[in-house]
Order: sequence, then structure tokens, then C-alpha cells
Amino acid sequence: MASALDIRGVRKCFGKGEHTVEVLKKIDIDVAPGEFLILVGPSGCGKSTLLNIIAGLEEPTEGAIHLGGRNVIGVPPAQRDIAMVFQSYALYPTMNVADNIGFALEMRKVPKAERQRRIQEVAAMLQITHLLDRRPSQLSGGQRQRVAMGRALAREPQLFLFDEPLSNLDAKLRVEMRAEIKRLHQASGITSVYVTHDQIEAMTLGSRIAVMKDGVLQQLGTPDDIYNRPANTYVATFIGSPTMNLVDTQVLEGGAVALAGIELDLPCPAATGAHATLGLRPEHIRLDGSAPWKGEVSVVEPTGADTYVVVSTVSGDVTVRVAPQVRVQPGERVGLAVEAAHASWFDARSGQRLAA
Amino acid sequence: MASALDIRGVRKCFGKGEHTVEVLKKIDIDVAPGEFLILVGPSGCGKSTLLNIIAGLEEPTEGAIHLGGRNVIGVPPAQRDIAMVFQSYALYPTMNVADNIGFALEMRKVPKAERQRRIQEVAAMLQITHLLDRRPSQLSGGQRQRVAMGRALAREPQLFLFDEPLSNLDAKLRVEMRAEIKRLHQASGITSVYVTHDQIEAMTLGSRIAVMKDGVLQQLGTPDDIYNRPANTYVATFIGSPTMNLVDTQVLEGGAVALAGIELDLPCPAATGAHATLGLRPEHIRLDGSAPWKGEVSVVEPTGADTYVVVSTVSGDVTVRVAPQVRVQPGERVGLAVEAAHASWFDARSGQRLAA
Amino acid sequence: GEVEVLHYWTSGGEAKSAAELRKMMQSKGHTWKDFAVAGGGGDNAMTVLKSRVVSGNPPSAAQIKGPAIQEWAAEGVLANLDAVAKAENWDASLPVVVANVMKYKGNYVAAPVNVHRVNWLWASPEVLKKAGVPAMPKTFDEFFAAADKIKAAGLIPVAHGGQNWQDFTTFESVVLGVGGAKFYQDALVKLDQKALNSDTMKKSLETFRKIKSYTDPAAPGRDWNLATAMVMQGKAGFQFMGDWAKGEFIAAGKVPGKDFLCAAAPGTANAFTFNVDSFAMYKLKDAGAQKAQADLAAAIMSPAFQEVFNLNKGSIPVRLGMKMDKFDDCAKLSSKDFVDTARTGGLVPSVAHGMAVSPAAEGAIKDAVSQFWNNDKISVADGMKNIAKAATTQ
Amino acid sequence: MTAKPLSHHVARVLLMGVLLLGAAFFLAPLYVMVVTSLKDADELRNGNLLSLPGSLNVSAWREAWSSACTGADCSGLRPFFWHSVWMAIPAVLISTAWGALNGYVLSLWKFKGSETFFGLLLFGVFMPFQVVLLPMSQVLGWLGISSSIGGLILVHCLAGLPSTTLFFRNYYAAVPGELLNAARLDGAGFWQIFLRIILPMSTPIVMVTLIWQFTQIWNDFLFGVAFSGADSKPVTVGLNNLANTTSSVKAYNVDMAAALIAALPTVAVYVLAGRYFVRGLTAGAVKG
Amino acid sequence: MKSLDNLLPKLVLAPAFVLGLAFIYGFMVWNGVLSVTASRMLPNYEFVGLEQYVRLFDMDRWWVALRNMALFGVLYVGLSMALGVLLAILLDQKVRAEGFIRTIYLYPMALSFVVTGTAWKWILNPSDGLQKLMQDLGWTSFTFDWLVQSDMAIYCVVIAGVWQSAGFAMALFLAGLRGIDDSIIKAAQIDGASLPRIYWRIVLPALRPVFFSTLMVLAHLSIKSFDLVMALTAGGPGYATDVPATFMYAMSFSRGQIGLGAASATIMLATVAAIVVPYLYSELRSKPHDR
Ligand SMILES: Nc1ncnc2c1ncn2[C@@H]1O[C@H](COP(=O)(O)OP(=O)(O)OP(=O)(O)O)[C@@H](O)[C@H]1O
Ligand SMILES: Nc1ncnc2c1ncn2[C@@H]1O[C@H](COP(=O)(O)OP(=O)(O)OP(=O)(O)O)[C@@H](O)[C@H]1O
Ligand SMILES: [Mg+2]
Ligand SMILES: [Mg+2]
Repeated sequence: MASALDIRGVRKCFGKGEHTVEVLKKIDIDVAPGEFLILVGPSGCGKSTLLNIIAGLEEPTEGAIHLGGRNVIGVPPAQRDIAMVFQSYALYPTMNVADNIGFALEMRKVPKAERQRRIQEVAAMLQITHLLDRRPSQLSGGQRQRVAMGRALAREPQLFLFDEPLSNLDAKLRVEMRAEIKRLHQASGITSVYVTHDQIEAMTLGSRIAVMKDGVLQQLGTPDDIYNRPANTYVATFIGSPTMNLVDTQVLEGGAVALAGIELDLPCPAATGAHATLGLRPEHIRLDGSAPWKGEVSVVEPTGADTYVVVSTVSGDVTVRVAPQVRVQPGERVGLAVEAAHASWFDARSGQRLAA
Repeated sequence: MASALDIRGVRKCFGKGEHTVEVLKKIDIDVAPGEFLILVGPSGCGKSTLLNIIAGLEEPTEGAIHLGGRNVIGVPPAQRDIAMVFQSYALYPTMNVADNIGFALEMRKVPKAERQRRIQEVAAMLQITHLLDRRPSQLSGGQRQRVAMGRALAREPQLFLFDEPLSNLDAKLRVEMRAEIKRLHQASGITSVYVTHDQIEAMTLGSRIAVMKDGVLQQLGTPDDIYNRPANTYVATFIGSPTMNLVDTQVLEGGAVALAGIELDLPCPAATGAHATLGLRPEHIRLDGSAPWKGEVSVVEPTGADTYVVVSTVSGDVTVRVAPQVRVQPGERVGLAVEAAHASWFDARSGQRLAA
Repeated sequence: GEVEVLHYWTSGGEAKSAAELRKMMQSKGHTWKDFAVAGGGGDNAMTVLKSRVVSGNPPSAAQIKGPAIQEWAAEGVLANLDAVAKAENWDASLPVVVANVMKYKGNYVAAPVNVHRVNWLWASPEVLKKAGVPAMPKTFDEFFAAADKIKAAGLIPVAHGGQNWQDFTTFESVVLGVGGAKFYQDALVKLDQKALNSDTMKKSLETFRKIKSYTDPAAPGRDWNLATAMVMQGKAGFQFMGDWAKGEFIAAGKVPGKDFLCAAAPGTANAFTFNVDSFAMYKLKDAGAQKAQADLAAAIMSPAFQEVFNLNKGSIPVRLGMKMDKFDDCAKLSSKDFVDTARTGGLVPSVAHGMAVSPAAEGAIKDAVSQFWNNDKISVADGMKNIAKAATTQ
Repeated sequence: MTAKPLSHHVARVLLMGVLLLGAAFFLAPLYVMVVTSLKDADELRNGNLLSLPGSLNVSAWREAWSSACTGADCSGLRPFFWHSVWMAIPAVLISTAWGALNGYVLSLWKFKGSETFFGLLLFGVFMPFQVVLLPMSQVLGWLGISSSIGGLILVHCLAGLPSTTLFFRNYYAAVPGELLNAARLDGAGFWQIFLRIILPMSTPIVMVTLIWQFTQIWNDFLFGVAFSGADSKPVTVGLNNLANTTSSVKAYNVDMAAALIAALPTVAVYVLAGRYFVRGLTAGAVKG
Repeated sequence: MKSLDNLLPKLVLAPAFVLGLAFIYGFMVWNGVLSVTASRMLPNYEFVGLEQYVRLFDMDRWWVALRNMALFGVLYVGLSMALGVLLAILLDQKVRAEGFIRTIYLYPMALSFVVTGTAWKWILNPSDGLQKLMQDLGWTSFTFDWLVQSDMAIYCVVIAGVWQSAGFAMALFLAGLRGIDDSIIKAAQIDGASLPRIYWRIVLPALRPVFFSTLMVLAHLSIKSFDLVMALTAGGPGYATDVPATFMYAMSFSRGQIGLGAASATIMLATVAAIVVPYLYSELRSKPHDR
């Protein structure tokens, strides 16, 4: 089957002559029909730019965009059959909710009765029927978000684009809306590309995740890949909160490594004698008095559901997740046991993942 | 010892005549010296108003504020010896960082040399020494946040007030700054009141948490109290993410309850025959095929470190936290086992916690 | 046809006179579109005129006079009135001096309305009596003696207003009185540098400055007719002003000889500074409008209009040989002097009223004189230098 | 309730005092004008500037409105007033609409060179108007609309163009680009975006521009005198003629009444809509 | 399709482009051309080089006009801004009846100078106005006759100018004040600053951009001031209150010296450009908005 969206060798430069900035550097992404692709990366890495290029709001400097097999370079946004939900919602401030939702249909000359029907349908789905007469300024953040969503949904487009749609909401609402988006995607099955800063969103919504940095695609994979098999130290530390612990090691003979002098029984794919970086997520370390790797507790952060313990070791601070009922005190000496199966290994120099 | 801050029967109304809105309704809070009190609650519940009243920026309609034993009603803000960090930072846009930090000292006629020393000291502590000459507009969000903090710290006041100081930062920076604030508080020992929307912040920073809603104090207690022994269903659902599951039950005889017909062995403090609401956090439920409480998996949300499974049961959706390696599929039928020790019980009508 | 007439006759007596002209045109079946633009002694009107001409849509007739007529004609925008002039025999009914002003390269391009005498001195008999001044002063010595008496009586000796042409009206009367007609011609008409730097000029300036000391401090900014009103109301003794001032007296119902006195400015009894108002006609395409223009020109020169108009305005008819019996004594005197001086060479054009030199030079000299009048810090020597320099403006 | 310290009350009283003093300074000329316009000739001569008229005497107003002479015409300000109305309304509307369109393009549809064009246009705000009188007359002559209300309207639209464009462009600079993108994706074109989305958001700046243009155009004298014909002279020209039309006794009461009549529409606009002006300025006409 | 999309904005801007540039720059060039011709009553095109400029700078009246422009400009701009900022700050103190007082401050802007000139001329006239009033009230030694004094009359123009513009400056500053983040003031209060100090140290510095735009607006008004002088003094006494705008007007329209007038207009344009162009440049450079 043809891919729903194919981004091929897209480059984008802003500015001219000396001041040229290359914001996207040869991006290749292929999205299958019905897929939910997540785009993550630090601020300024080019996520919005890529979305704009897909939508046709911006022209790429180089490369092609295929939508359902058709090259759309040069096709104006209105004819690409794409709907987009913006970070700031971009609701039309002077129209009421119904008109906001119906605007795109009106522009496409959908007859009035049909338009009304669709508006009602979408409003019912998003539970905003009672808000249809209000202006955006009379809505709460969550309600606005729903309207923005409704505006996109009314269209039943070929492709959805979401540019950090939840980042303005508070935590609680974010969780609710996240579930809603997931539900809607499952119901409609429309291919979607979704930009976010939030890792939980990325992990829970995406069928695949693309991690970008400085205009370069770092890794493209399933959430499980990204979380458990990060392609490099950048991806490793970018995804996961608290972040993955990275520890310098030297590979000893016979499936052991040395951490600043302490010897641990961990098989490492690097050559003996080489330096390698060991990546360990907080939940993959246990407090174990008998373990050889020792340290002193510096901070205890109970979050209710879990408690994070920061342990100072000779190889630096290490964060460990423990159950809330575990009681440790700052200053206490503890041992750290590692779940070897979940360890990630990276080249010490390049930061690239070492294949097992 | 006298309390550092005593809020006694504070009421605040805005508007006149018919349009009066009571924003704070008889708030009583007593803060011990050195304590770190967290104020949480939904938007518009009156948190900022309370902070403003403590600072003297706003007069209460009724009630008293005692600072170190002295009633400060009518005392202008400048004479209350309070430092405040604003949500928007409120840095003086036309002064450089050093002047921003030193302004309060200058106003208090601290000699120039002494002022310089304090600015340097604070800057060093916050690692912003290299930024002292810059204007706020030339700083990143995190740097601004530090300057706002530095401005408060330079003063060594009797009391710190923080109004959502981290809410404008991105997730990663927020984690870092949270740790910094904790460290600074531990070092200085100055009594603090801290408003936040973020539950992790609330749980990890506070020595006690005050939960407000609609101008009424809902619960005042340690993070452990609030998380594990919420005073009512509001607090129960407000704190914790994903939120606590609430299930309607009817108390049967002999330490059992009925959930929409299913009988569970759970001792409930309510009278037999009464209706009670059972509160269960996602991490206190296990998937257990043998358990009598059955349901169908509707959503699986892997977040990497944990996986949340939403199970549709006859008593409504229930969210369960499972380890990432547990593999379940939407549509699968599962059983839910409850950790009775961690169950919370609320009156079905009033929502108030039922004493065990 | 339709005549659109651009003029700046907006004060009492003037407006009445303009209304007369309109009446006459209307009686001939033409429509009169009144385009009056007040202010700035015609400056605003000139702005409008210029922009109208540049836009190719000039008014039918505009109130212009003196060398400005030639300048406009030189631009080729004025209509030729020879046909009317011949039919109405203008050459015979106008003094040559005046006719020359109306002609460009031998063709009539403007129709004269009236003759004003500028070198008048007006006085309030009531004030003179109060101060014990027996008669109108004939020389400047007499004048200053009288002024001193009025001052002593606690009244304002000289009423004066505040535009530069008012300053200059006084100034040219002083030059004429001090230096005589020949000197006036040399200095102010020919702009001869020797004359402008002569002792006579110095004496004139000294006299001029002395007059200033008899005016009241509120003069700057005052309109001329308000100064006239001061004389009328017995607040001030004298005013140097052209005979349009009489229009104001008459309009207020005052009787010459009884309620106010007129005499030639001190030392100028044998001279006459004239100021001829005239209408220039602009080239128009519309035949109806051209006909109306011709009728307007004829109407202006008709004895009936000349009489009515000048009775209102205070001036005398420009047409020779008119019966003067309806006119008052001042006008009769004026009329007689007009004819006499034309013979003796005492008939000189008024600089203050744009009859003598080009607008550019006139403006520059007026500036210099005004500055001298208004600023006592400028010495007579400097004032003379400034005036001489201004006279070189082209 | 808490008692405010005494110094607080003293400060408030002082504050109000200064504010009212300021108000008095600004009101004094208006007071003088109003009082004078209601006096009769006797009171004018005998009273002083500030004294109140003995009785409400509106004859000066009536005279100024319908019978005072300006030149040979004695129909008061009335015809001039209506010329001004017929000139100002279209000129204000056209120049505002035009400025809105230009501002829309200049901030939301930028293209190469549009900023430079804006800079060049902006310089027009600062151009002394006397400079354009003669060339403008010539152009109006070519267009065949000299000395007509139509010509005046055109001149005012051109003269106001830089400022109205500036107002709208600065206001629209704050419109988020995402809004435009959303509309484009929704399938709206250039005009639909302008009419359906941008224009309805522009009320504050439209108010500012309308008020500004109205005062500018209504109060203009220079263009009014230079480009009007005998039957299109605006009220400022009429007022000037009237105030400079003097008989021996200056009819200050009529002058003042005429001045007030000429000022009435603009003052009314400020009194009724002044708060929209300040609000609109706050909303983005002035960069702060 | 695409080309129309790109073309439409340019088409819409085209009338403004053609007319705006033709009128502004075409006329400027035309004026520049006239200034090197011998034009008198009507424009002509006889080239005379820089003669008109030489004559211009040889005229005492032109120098007076320049001096007046400088004096008037500094005082008018300075006083209007000082008064404007003061009133704006006072009005910002949550005053009762703010809207009412604000309207009073603002209304002079609504009046044309033909109107206010009439009123001010009378008030400032020694024999009819303020001086007479004071003397009638018994203060016989009171004199206020600046309007008729050659060297003081320009200050009368300043008074009337400030009267008209201060309210506008106030409105701009008030808009600026309203735009300042409230929490900055709260922060300063907590930092222990008194109200005057807060304004002096925090608020006024933050208003800098507003000061700048107000300065620009007033400065160009002062250079263009024409109606004001015409209505109040018509340049008098003598030509003591002449400014370049009135000078240019007099030369071009009543004196028949269009060439000279054009030369003076060129100098005015150059002055305006010297003030405005750097400002415009920085304005447009500082914000590389891009969509
Ligand atoms: N029109 C433009 N001209 C020049 N540079 C631009 C332009 N638009 C974007 N950029 C630059 O391109 C880079 C990528 O911008 P983009 O908006 O795509 O980032 P982003 O990944 O969406 O960031 P964020 O998470 O903050 O939204 C940024 O450095 C930005 O400054
Ligand atoms: N000056 C005022 N006049 C009238 N109502 C006010 C005023 N200040 C605040 N309020 C109202 O008081 C309520 C509480 O406001 P407050 O700012 O204290 O909320 P908050 O808890 O800080 O909310 P947030 O989390 O959004 O900052 C709100 O409903 C607000 O609208
Ligand atoms: Mg982005
Ligand atoms: Mg708040």
C-alpha cells in the first residue's frame, strides 16, 4: 500500500547568503496510512517548520512531500486536504464556536444543512454542543482545545497535523485530552502527525516517534524502541523523566566493566579495554545493600506513587526509583544493583548505541 | 515557639453591592518557622489573592495576618520583610541583572559595597555571575527564573512567597529548578509559601500542602497525608496523576462491599447498607486474572517506565498501573485485585473521608 | 453665464460693496458664485488663486492689482478685455497711470474698480478737543506736538494695527511727508540704493520710530478696522490709513467733519499715493462664462457701479469726470487731489498695497520695515541697511 | 476594615487637586468661548473674560449658523458645515478602509520589498503639506476634479494614507501568524481571510483610525482652502472668513459661536468615543 | 493558482504603492527641481543652480524662522511630553471619574487651530484677554503681553501648542502605562520602593519606547506646525514668530517666489529626514517579523 505521507530528503533554509540557516537537514520520514507519528525534539529543532512544509504553508528548499502518493510541492494548503491543530489553537476570535467549526466547510462550499449536521456531529463527539454559541474568549483552555480539535475533525481530512496542541493546558486537562485524542484517532483512523514536548504524550499516543535535534532526525521508531533502545545518548536523555542515568565505564575482560574502579558484572558489546557509556533508567536500578556499587543518598523525592532517590556515587549522581514505602534518609549509604537486561550501551566518543 | 506566619480567618471580597464576589472564605493557616508550605488548587481558587494579602499588596476584607507574632494588617508591603517571586518573574525590564537583584537592597539603603557583595554571593549561588550585566530581555526563561529567585534571595527576608515560579518553564528545566529551590530552602531555612499547579512540585517540595478550592481550604497536611489520606474526593482526584479511581460501593455485612453487584472483601468504615465511595490509586490495583472484579481493557498507555491500563468495568473505567513488561491488549478481559491497605473511603453523599 | 469671483473683501464696508457688484451681475441674468477668502491681507486668496490656476480651473475673475497683474498676464493665463474696453471706451475714461496698470503689452487684462488714497490721516475731533489740539497737523512737528497733548490727556495718540501692510502704510506716508514725491519715487518705487541709504531715509525712519512710541502696546495682531474703531469711539486720536477707513466710519453712520476728521498725512498735501483695486479676468473656455466675464468688466466700469461701490467703500471712482455730488467732503478732496497730482507728478503708487514693485521685493521691504517697527532694538542705521538690502530682492 | 493612614488621604486630595488644576487649564479656553458666545454686545463690552452672561442668549449662535456674512454671502456657516460633512464622511471611510487593506498586506502578506515600501510610505507621515499644494492642484486639474468635493476627498485620502496604513500595520503585527495559517488550511483566500477573520478583529484600531482621520480631515484648513471651489468650501474656511470678516465692532460672540459650531462634531466624537481612542491606542496603535 | 496567490497582495498594495510613492516622492522631486529654477508667480523651469539657496540663507527672515523652529520645537515637545507624562501618571492612580477627566485633557486635540487660534488670540491679547481680566479684577500691575512682544510672542505659540498636544501625549503615555505588567510594580513595592521611586526607577524607564514614539510624533508636528502659527500670530509681530512652514507658504503663495519657497521646503524636508529616517530605519530593522 502507498504510504499516506512521504517526506523525502526535505531541506529547509531560512535567510540568504551569509545568514542562511539550515533548519531542516535532509529529513526522510515515511508514514503509513492510519499511523500516528509523533515528532519530538528540543525547542527550535525544526518541528513546526516541518509541519508547515507538510501543510504547504512553507515551501521546502529541497526535497519532496508525497501525500497519498501524489507530490504536493507547489499545491496550495487549501488543496492538500490537511487539517491542523495549532499550539495556540488559532481560533477565529470573532466567530462563535459553531462558525469556527463550520468555517472550513463553508470555504469548501458545503451546503448549509450539511454543514449544520457536521457541526452538530462533531460537537456531540467532543461534548461541546452547549458551547456552540459562545465566542472563544468565553471558553476555558480545555474547551478551546476541543473547539480547535473540532475544527479539524469537521473536515475529515486525509491527514491531521497537531502542533503541540496540549502544551497550554494544565496537567489534569492534558491527561483527559490526551485520552480523547487517542480515542478519536482510533475511531477515525486518519493518519496523524503530532508534535509535542511532552514525553508522556509522545510515549502514549504515538505508533512511532521521530526524535529530532538541530534539524536532524535522530531516531525513528516505536515508543518501546525509543525508550528502551535509544539510538544515541541524546535520545536516551531526552526521553524519560527523570532522565536516564549515564555512567562512564571501561570494558574489562569476560563480561565485566569498571565504573571508576568498581567492577560490575555486566556484559558490554564494546571491545575489551574500550570506554563505553552505560545508560540506566531509574526504574532499572535497585537499592541493594549488598551490591558492590555504593553511594550516599543526597535527595529523596517522594512523588506519592513513587519515590526518587538521588545517590551520589564516585561515577556521579544516579537517580533511582523506589517504591513509596521504602524509607531512606539523605546521608544514608546504599548499594546500587543494576538490571543488566535493561542496560543500554553507547560509544563513549560518538554517543551512538552499541549493538548488542 | 511562635508561628512564622499565621493566617487567621481571612476573608476577601471583590466588588461592591450586588456584584460582590467572595474569593477567600475564612482561611486559617498556621505556618511554623522554616516550614515550606505549598498552596495548590484549581485556577481562580484564590491562591494568588491569598499571597497578595500576605505580602500586603491587597488588604483582606476580614481577618488578620501575623508575621512572627506581629499583626501586619495596615503595614505596607515594604515593611513586612517579605520577598516574593512572581509567576511572570516581574523583572525590571530596564535594569540589568545585578541591578534587579540589588534594587531591594538599594531601597533599604544598604551601602554600595555591601550590596555588591550580596549580589555576587547570590549570583554565585545561582550560577548567574556571567549574566549580571544583561537585561532581562536577553535571558532565556530559565535564566530569568533564576534572576527572579536571586532578587528574592538577596534580601534574606523573614518569609518567602512564590507564585507559580516554575510554570513558564519547560519540563526539563522545571525539574532542575525544583531541585535548586529545594536545596536553597534547605540551606537558608527561611519560611516559605509556594503556589503551584504542578503536583510533582507540590509533593516533592512541600513540608505541608494546603489544597484550596473556590476560596475554601480543603485539606492542610503533609504530602503523605494528602496523597494517601485525602480529606475528600476533591483532594483525592486533584492530587495524583493519573487520577485516583473512585468507585461507588455499597457496604455489605462483615467487611465486604458490593461494586455494582460484585462482592469484594474490603473492610469499609461506613455503616452496613450505606453507600460509600472507594478511592484507589492506579498503583494500588493489580491485574489478577483470578480476582472477582473483572473488566475489559480499553486503552493501554505505555509511558516507558510504567504502563497505564484503562479497564472498563461495570462500575466505570478504572486505571491501573502495571510494569512496562506486562503485555495486555485492548479488548482483553482482566481481573482487578485491590490492595486493601491503601484504599480510601469517602461518604457517597458528602464526599468526605470516612475515618477508618 | 456664471461668474465665480475670488476676492478678499470680507470686512463690513467691503462686503457691502461686493454685494453691490453681485446685485448688478444678477440683474443682468448671471449667477454669481462668491469665493471670498479672508485673512492675511489677501495671502490666502492668492494661495487659492494659484492652486486654481495651476489646476487649470481658474475662477472667472480675481481681485488682483498692481504689478501682480502683469506677472499673471506674463504667465499667459489672463483674458484679453480689449473688446469691452473699446466698446466702453475705457481709454478715455481712465487716467493713463491707472490704465497702464490694467494693461499688459498694450492690452487690457483687468478692470479697475476704484482709487484709494493711502496717505490719509484720520482723527477724532472729540479727542482733539479734549486734548486741546486746535487743528489737523500739517507737518510732523505739529503732529508730534498734538500727539504729546493727547498722550498727556491720557488717551492713545495713534491707533495702529498689527499687519505688516499697516506698518508700511504709515511708513510710506512718512517717507512721502519727509522726503517728498520725488524722493518717494526714487526710494520706494525705483528702489534706488542711493536714496535708500540717504539722510532723508534716515530722517524718515527716525520719524517713523517716533510715531511708534505714540501707539498702544496691544497693536500687534489688531485688524486695521479695529484701530479705526478706536478713533471712532474716541479712544485714540489719529490713525494713518487709506480711505477705506472712511468706509468703516460711514458704515457706522458717522459724518465726516463732525464725527471724524480727514486730512492728508503730515507733509503730503501735494501728493497722492494711490491704490487701485481691480479684477483680472482669467481665460475660460465656456462661452457663457466668457460673456459673463465681459459683462462683469463692463459692469465694474459702469458709472452706476463706480458710484455706488465707492460710496460704500470710501474710495473714489476711477472713472474720470464722474459727478461727485453724492460723495462726502473727504472724497471730494481726494478726487480733486487725484486729478491735480496726476498733473504735477505728485501721484505715486502705494507700495504697501502692491501698486509699485513686484510682490517679492514688496514683501521683503515690508518685512524689513515691519521688523524695524516692531523691534525697538534695531537701530535706525541697521533698519536702513535692512531695507536697502531687502530692496535688492528680485 | 482597616483604617488608611492620614497621609494617604492627604495624598489623594493633593492628587485630585493637581488633576483638576490640569482640567481647568484645558477647559479655560473652552469656557471662555462658550461664555462669550452666549453674551450680547453690551455684556461683551462691559464684562470680563470669565463673567457669566446675564441671560442665555443664543442669538449669536443663530447668527453664526445661518446669517453671518462671509464675504458677499450671508448664510452663516451652514453651507460650509454641510460641505464638510459630505467631504469628511467618504474621505474618512475610504482612507480607513484603504489603510486597513494596506496594513493587512504589509503585516500579514509580506513579500520581498514590502518592508521597504512601508518605510518609504511612512516618511510621508512626516511630509510638510505645503509642499504638495501646487503639484497636487496640477494633478487634480488633470483628473478634472479640481475645486470639487471629490478632489478634496482624494487629497485627504492620500494625505491620510501613511498614517492609516501605519496604524493598521502596527495593529496587525500582533495578529498571530497561526491564525492566518489556520484560515489558509481551512481554504480561505486573501479576501475571505481579510473580511471574515481580520476585519472583525479590528474594532479597536478602526475606532482609533476613524477618530483620528475624522479630526484631521474635519479640521484641515490648508487643503480646504486651496482645493475647494466656491461651493465646496469646508467649515474651517467658512469660520476663517467669518472670524476675519470684521466690522468696526468685533462680534466676538458670533466668532466664538461659529468656532464652537465648527468644533462641535469633533469634540462630540472625542467625548462620546474618546475612551475607544485610548483603548485602541493601548491595544496596539502605539508601540510600548 | 499559486501565482495568483502570490500576486494578489501585491495587486492590493499597488494603488498605495503607485499613488503613495508618486505623490510623496514625485512631489518631493518636483519640489527639488523647482528649488533650482527661477520660478516666481507660477512654476517655470529656468535653471538657476543653487541661487535660491544662497538667497534663502542670506535672508534674515529665514534665520528667524529656523531659530523659531528650534526654540519652538524644543519647548513644545519638551513641555507637552512633561505635562503628558505627569498627567498620565496622576490619572493612572485609579482616580474616580478618570474617563471624564481624560476626555477633558484630550478634547483640545479635537479642535482645529482655526478654532483655538481664535480663542487663544483673544485670551492672550493684552487689551481684551487675560491681562485685562486681571487688571479689571484689581491686579492693576499685572502684565501679560507676550503676544505683542517680538521676542516673547513665540512663547505664546508654545503655550497654545502645548495646550493642544499635551492631552494627546497623555493618552499615549496612559496607553503605555496600561501596558506595563502590574506585577512589576507589585515587585517593586515588596522590594521597598516608595511610589515616586517606583515611577522614577521602574515605570518611566520602561516607558522608553513610548517616549520615543511620542517624541517622533510631536517633533514632526512641531516642524510642520503651520495652522498654529497662522491662526495665532500669522508670523507676527513683524516676522518674529515665522517658522519654516509659514515662511515657505508666504514665499510660494503671496510673494510669488516659488523657487525660494521650494528651496526652503527642501531644507524642511531634509530636517525631517534627518530626524525621522534613523528612527524609521531602526524601527523596521529591529523587528524581522516573518511568517
Ligand atoms: N521565517 C524564519 N526565518 C528564519 N528563521 C526561522 C524562521 N522560522 C523559523 N526559524 C528558525 O528555525 C528554527 C526552527 O524553528 P521551529 O519553529 O520549526 O522550531 P520548533 O522545533 O517548532 O520549536 P518549538 O518547540 O519552540 O516550537 C528556529 O531556530 C527558528 O528560529
Ligand atoms: N481585583 C479583582 N477584582 C475582582 N475579582 C478579582 C480580582 N482579583 C482577582 N479576582 C478574582 O478572584 C478569583 C481568584 O483569583 P486568584 O488570582 O487569586 O486565583 P488563582 O488561584 O491565583 O488562579 P491562577 O491559578 O489562575 O493564578 C478569580 O476568580 C478572579 O477572577
Ligand atoms: Mg514549534
Ligand atoms: Mg494566580
